[in-house]
Amino acid sequence: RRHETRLPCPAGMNWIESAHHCCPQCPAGKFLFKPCTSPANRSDCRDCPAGTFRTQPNTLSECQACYECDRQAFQSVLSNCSATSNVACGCEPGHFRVCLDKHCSEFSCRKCQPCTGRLIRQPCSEAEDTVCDSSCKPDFYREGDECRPCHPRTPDTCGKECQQVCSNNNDQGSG
Amino acid sequence: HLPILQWEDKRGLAFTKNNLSYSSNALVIPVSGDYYVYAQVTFRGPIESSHKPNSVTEIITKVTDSYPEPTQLLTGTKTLSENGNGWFQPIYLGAVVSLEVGDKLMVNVSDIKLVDYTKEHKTFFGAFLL
Amino acid sequence: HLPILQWEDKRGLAFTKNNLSYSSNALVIPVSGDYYVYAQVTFRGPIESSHKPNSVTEIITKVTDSYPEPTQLLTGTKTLSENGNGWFQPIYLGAVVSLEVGDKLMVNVSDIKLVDYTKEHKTFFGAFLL
Amino acid sequence: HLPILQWEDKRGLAFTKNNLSYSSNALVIPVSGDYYVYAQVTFRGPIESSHKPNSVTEIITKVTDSYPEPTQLLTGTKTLSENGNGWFQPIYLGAVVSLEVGDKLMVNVSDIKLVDYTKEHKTFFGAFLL
Repeated sequence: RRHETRLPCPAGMNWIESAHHCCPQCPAGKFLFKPCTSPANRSDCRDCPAGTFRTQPNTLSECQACYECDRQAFQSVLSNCSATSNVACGCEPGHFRVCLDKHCSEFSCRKCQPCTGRLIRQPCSEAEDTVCDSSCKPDFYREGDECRPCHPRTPDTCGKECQQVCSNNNDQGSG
Repeated sequence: HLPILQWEDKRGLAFTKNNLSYSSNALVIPVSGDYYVYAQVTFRGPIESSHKPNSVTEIITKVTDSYPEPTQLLTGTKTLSENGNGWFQPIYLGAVVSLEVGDKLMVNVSDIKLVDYTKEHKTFFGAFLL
Repeated sequence: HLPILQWEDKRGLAFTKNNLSYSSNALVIPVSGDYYVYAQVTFRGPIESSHKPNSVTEIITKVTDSYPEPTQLLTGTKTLSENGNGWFQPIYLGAVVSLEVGDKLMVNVSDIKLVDYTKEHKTFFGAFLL
Repeated sequence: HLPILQWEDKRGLAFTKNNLSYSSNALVIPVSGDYYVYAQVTFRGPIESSHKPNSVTEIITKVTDSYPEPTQLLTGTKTLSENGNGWFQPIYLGAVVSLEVGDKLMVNVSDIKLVDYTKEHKTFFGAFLL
């Protein structure tokens, strides 16, 4: 057989080494099961098996395996894997994304902070943790970097800050 | 015994050939000889359970009809020093071992919940005859 | 996409043969078949302590004329727990993959500034036909 | 030079064949060619001496009659961030190198006292001709 050198293929076709001629690409969602018998004929393309996909036209002999979302690390499925698209993962409600690298191709999901005793300045989102107000809510006093409820409290655990905040609230209440 | 990993053997990058077959979580050796056996497991944490592991271990094991107990062929064990937020730790193992026809190769791990199974190119297992 | 490493292919321990060639940062596959592909990248830091990377990643990637996007073949990703002063972290990857003639193999890294390129025996890349 | 590891070459999983022999701590190359050379060393600590190492290193070295000094072929070096209580750190190395008949391959380590020699499947060394 005359050995045909590798020619550039027209748009929509790829060089098939085993067949030594160009063949039409298979559409996204399919793979090349058998090359065309000649460039004028169709390629034998088959659907990507379940759990695999191809997002682009191709002449590959297999489809790519779908990723999986890391359920044990609080990831959730934003969109399922289909024949033409990989799975898309996000974070479960109450969690936000912590990117491992600049491109965020890898991320873990961390629990949103509750802002106990504070006002929420910005709610938790997929990309960012809750932003809590720096000051404590009424009826809460500061202890270290936490806000503690005035009630119930016992005199011996109520330090200076606590007495200052919580007794004021009482006076206003009973006044 | 430590938990045994299950593997995909057909889809995506996975394949078996030359009669090296995969069944019930093991690669089955079709012909006696020396094989280069390798595996990488990517471990990741923390996961929802509170307990924080202080190490992760991967072991490539051989089971053979001629001996009732598994043989540990290759072991990678690493202590963890990450401080709690998301961590990743890959362990790669590979070496030449002499195997008999019918021998089964498996991968055991210290804690299956810590294995990153989400992407085929992060955790993989294989062997080839020299 | 992640940055692609460049390699020395002639001097010192580096060599190519059996028509496996190196051009524009890639090993070019001369004949279809199953190859054991491997690479080690030694990462080291810090570069600037302000920007403290919390992980390093190495990916062996395939580019082929049959598909417009690169395929990730092998990935090693490791979080860093060293506390800022000088750290070293090698990542080794190796496995058998099926390749077609003309396929190109490359190594991508999360941050090229963290790669220790100073000694050929610390960062290396290769493949051989089974 | 860094200390050289000694190896078991007959018992258990260890074996040599095809004239690849082991003598005075080295694998001796019987025929010139390209070899895939590999080794894993599992390091562990702390040991009794107070000094806490901040890194561990493994180097596969070649000694040849044609050159008076050893050549470092493959190096894996890793800083330690474990905080003092028991730690384990495996380092795997593997690559293709061109060797001449009579060349000797050895494994050097930064500190021989830190090597976990207790189990043959945790620390191993080998080579095969392509």
